[in-house]
Amino acid sequence: MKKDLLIIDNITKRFGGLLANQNISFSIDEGEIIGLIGPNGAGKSTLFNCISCYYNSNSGKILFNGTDISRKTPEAICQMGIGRTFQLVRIFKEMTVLENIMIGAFLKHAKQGDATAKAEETANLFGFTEKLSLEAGSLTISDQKRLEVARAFATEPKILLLDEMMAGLNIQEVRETTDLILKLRGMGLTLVLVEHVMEGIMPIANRVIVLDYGLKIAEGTPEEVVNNEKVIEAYFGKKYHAKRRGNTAPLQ
Amino acid sequence: MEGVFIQTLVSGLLIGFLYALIAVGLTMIFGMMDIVNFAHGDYLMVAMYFSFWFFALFGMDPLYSLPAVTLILFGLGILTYYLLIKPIINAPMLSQIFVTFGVLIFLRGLATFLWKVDYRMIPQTVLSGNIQLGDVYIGIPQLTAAAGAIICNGLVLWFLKKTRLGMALEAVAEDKEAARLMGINSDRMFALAWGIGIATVGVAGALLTSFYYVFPEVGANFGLIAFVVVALGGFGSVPGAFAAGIIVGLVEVLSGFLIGPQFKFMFVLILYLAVVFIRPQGLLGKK
Amino acid sequence: MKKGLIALIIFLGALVAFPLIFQDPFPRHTLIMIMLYAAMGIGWNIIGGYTGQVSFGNAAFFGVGAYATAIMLVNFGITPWLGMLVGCVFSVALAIIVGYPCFRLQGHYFAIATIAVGEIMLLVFTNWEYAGAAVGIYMPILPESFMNFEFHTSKLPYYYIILVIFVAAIGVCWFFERSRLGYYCRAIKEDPDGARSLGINIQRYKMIAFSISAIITSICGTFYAQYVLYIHPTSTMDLMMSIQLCIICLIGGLGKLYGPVIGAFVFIPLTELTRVYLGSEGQGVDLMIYSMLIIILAIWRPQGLWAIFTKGTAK
Amino acid sequence: MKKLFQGFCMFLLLFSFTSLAYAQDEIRIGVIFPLTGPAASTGQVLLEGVRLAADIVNTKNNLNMPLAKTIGLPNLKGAKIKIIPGDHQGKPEIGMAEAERLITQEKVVAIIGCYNSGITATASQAAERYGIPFVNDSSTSPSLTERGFKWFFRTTPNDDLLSENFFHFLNDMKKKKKINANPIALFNENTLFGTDSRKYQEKYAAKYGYPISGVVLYPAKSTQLTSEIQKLKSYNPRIVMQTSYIADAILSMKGYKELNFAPDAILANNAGFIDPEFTKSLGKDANFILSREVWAKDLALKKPMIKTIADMFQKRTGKSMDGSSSRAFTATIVLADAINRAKSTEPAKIRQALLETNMKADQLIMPWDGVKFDAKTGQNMQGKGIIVQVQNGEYYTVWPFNLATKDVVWPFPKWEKR
Repeated sequence: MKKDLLIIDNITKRFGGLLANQNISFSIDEGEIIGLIGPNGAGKSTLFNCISCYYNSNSGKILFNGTDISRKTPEAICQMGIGRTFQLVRIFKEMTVLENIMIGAFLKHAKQGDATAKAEETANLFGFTEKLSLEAGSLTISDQKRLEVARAFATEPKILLLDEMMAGLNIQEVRETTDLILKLRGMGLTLVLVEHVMEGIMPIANRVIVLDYGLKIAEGTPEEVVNNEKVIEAYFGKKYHAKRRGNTAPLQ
Repeated sequence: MEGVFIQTLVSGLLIGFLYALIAVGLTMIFGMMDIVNFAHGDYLMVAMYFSFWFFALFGMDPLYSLPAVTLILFGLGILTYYLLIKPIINAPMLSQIFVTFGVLIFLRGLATFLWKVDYRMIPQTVLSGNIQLGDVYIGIPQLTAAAGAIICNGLVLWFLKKTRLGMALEAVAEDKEAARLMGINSDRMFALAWGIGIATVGVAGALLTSFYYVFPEVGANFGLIAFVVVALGGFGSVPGAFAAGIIVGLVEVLSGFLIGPQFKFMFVLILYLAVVFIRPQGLLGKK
Repeated sequence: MKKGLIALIIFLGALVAFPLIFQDPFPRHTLIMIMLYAAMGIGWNIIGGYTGQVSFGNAAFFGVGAYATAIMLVNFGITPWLGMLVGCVFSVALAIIVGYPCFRLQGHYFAIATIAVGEIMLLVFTNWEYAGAAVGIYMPILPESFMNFEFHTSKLPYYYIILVIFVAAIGVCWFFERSRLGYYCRAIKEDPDGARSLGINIQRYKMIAFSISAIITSICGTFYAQYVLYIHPTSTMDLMMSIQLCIICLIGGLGKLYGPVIGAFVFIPLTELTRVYLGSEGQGVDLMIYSMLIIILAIWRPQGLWAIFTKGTAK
Repeated sequence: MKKLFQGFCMFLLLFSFTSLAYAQDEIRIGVIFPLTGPAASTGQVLLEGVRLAADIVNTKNNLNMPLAKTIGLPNLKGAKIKIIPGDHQGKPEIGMAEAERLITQEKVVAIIGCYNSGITATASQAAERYGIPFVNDSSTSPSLTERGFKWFFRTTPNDDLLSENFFHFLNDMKKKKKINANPIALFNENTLFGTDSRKYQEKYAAKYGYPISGVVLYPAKSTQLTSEIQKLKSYNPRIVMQTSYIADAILSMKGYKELNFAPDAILANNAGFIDPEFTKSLGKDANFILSREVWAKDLALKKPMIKTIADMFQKRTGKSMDGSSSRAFTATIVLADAINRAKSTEPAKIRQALLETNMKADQLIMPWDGVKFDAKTGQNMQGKGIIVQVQNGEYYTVWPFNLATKDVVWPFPKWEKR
């Protein structure tokens, strides 16, 4: 259980005048599930893209196993062990399910035979055993999202960044996804999830970090965060917050 | 000696305005629909033939037949859209390239079949002759062509920026679905874009016929230059195409004179590559 | 896959046997041109079809291959086989020099940048005195031998050499399709950003695909130079040739191993027949037929004829 | 997958049966010209020249020309000539492929062609390989007859002779009209035709002591020639010697007028300047250019037969006969006559008959002394060049003075005085 696997140190990202992220800092230990939540436009995806180097942050550092990766390329950090998925699913639609996963597997398995084996093994883990030869484009949304995770998993990362995995899923699919994430953690993987679906993230997250208007307004266990004044205000606005102050029962 | 230099400068400017006029239609269509019309040069050839036949059959000077030729090309543009472009609006880029490329070969084949391969030119037009300023000679046909180019570009720009219809065109260019929600029939807008785009080539063709010969392959040279101008100016940007047209004209003539005629087109291409590598979206194009 | 293999063997068997049964040189010439363009089409398909980078400048590699062989043979008397290797080296160098800046561009910009590069190469060779400028290079008529790569009495040796090159190109593409490189290229074509998130260095793999494409095209250039024994800029580096390579792959099926093969077998005979039977009288009719075919295919059959023959399930 | 490749095997078998059967009583002559592409308008005119000659041979005509009075080739039982056209589209590799197709597929006994020197080179290479006589009617690049080919014959005088003619003309003009001809500038297109001509122009300019102030080589297919003409102007030549095909010939004349460039004389290497399109497109702007030529309609004053042939050509094509079509016509007559004398279609016999050709001046529509081929190179030794000048839209012979029908207008009038 290595401490501080990934450290976000004072990250700031500006788009012209808009301050998307302002001096955000936190650290992630190996094996944790971290939730990254906040209202729309809080800067979650921006931070996500800064970590995965799709954006270059204006200032601050990102340390992974002690090395600063803030100026590296997306492919470099994947090779170092950081896998990611996208808010809008980016799977290879005209390739089959197996081929999609193979693309991930090829990172660590140059030969086609090994890559195919690894891909089949990952497909079974993610429940695609019968759908291997289906075209990825013909899958349901939840299958496509799961395929994207399977593909990232096939690159054998140490840490997985999942961007709104549960958006648009029904209750049943959310539960399946949370079981899957727990299974992944069980295999020693560290996971960072950007989520809106509270029922999904809250039960399984070790710690939750809340962003609002580009600022980190809270960090802590799910229970602490849920009752944190600033978080409620950020989500429900001042007026509602004032009315509720009398009732101190925790949110269900 | 400097007289000759100014003469080259003037000639470069004149041909540059014409390149700008030819390119404006191409960039408009691309700006609207992300489709590069490979047959653009050959619509110019068709326009020149119409202008020539107006002269040969009815004795109308190209300047007088200009409105008619422009209207015919406008109609041709709309016809091309509904017949060929509509089915491939959402097709992959390569299919779009090959439909327009097919049109290119078809127009050349048709021209060769109908009007044979001879070089046709209008020997005496209303505009023939040139003006002399000191020892610099400016051909009147070229001057009118340049003036026509400026007016036409101005009109297109005014139409896109100031009129309701123009803004609707721009809206559809930005986001087809969103524009549709505003009650804009995007199909008719695209047809209009093709109509105007090809009409500007009609104007260029009519102006060109007064000092340049027409034959089935004439579109090839101008077509390639139009591509370079549009890409240099930035796809979709009308002012960009205008500026780039003039730059290409100047670079071609100056490099031809100062360094060597056989290299003139090479410098235009090298300039284009340099700009595009530094600014991939061209001079004024949007990312 | 078994069925495909048998069909391939029958097909190649037919190609091998054909010239032995029919002696006429003209059908042989047409078949040689078909195989030459099919091999170049396979070269183009690797960068244009599989990796999705539409290049209109591949004719430049063809020209470099042809000129490298010609210059070395005429000026230094070096056997064209060595010239072929040197041609490949220069072509790969050109691919890297051109590829590095061009691959930063997307879509139409990339296509038009390759047109510009192709035209620059054409202009360079048209004005380069040492390489015969616009006049071109006449290859010396050497005694007929394999080493001289010249055969005067019959076209049979040329036929079998291009057959070997053609089969080699199919082989290269077959292995390419199954290798990591092939999968990565297809991923780059579908979604570059998605591919980067899986650790694929896009520029490097585009460059490798472009280099393979350059090598195959360059070898075809060398063959052409020795087959026609006279080369000049417009016959080896013309924009029209690059575009024909795209048409061949589009007709046959993009990003499919047999796409260029089918495309070449349909496209080349069509151009030859229309020129021969319609050329002088038809005056342009041949261009009209040929263009209508392209338009129809591009609109109603984007996956190319390939889809008709196999699944036939148009999407 | 299976049916895909069965289809192809059938295709291969079918494809090979394209050679057609022929009636034996016709003499098949292959003709390769640029029927499409940049020089297509000249190609069509050349083909019509050949077809007119074939018609005359195949029918009875009262003309003092071999085979005119008889039907077909008498020594071959009156067999008629059949012209098989091929289009090389301005591409050397297609020229070669067409030559091979005509020889092997269409079984022609001889080939006439190809106008563009670069393409005659590859097409004649194919004919040499198969041992079929190749009669070149209008390509003037001297290198074609320096390759030591056995089967290559050329009726037209080449650039070497024609370039030297220019300087004879200039010397005569100096003597007769006291003109000042220094300096000269060259304005040539950059393919084989232009670069070859330049070599001979420079060679003879030095030999006859005419300084050359500058050479401008321009690329074909330009959208405008302003920068080239400016460069030419900067050498301020008194005489411009120009080598251009039709498109650039028209464009450059338009450019001279636009930039008000009027040297004392423009001496053109025929090609584009003698094409019927030249005067038709430029109208009065075409006036006063001088061009080397091998034929002119006004030669008919000395030789009436020329008028009848020229009128037949005009009636047939609507275009006036010119240097190119007249040379294509002559080459066909020479070939037909040789086949007739050979009494067989066997290549070696035709070659022998060609070598023995000795046609007299009065049997030709050309201002040559006759047609007699040099045994080693195949070049017609008795070809002669003339100089013509365009005066109000028509070509008139102005040199040699004994054949001249009009006086030379020298210097080239300024544009505004037209």
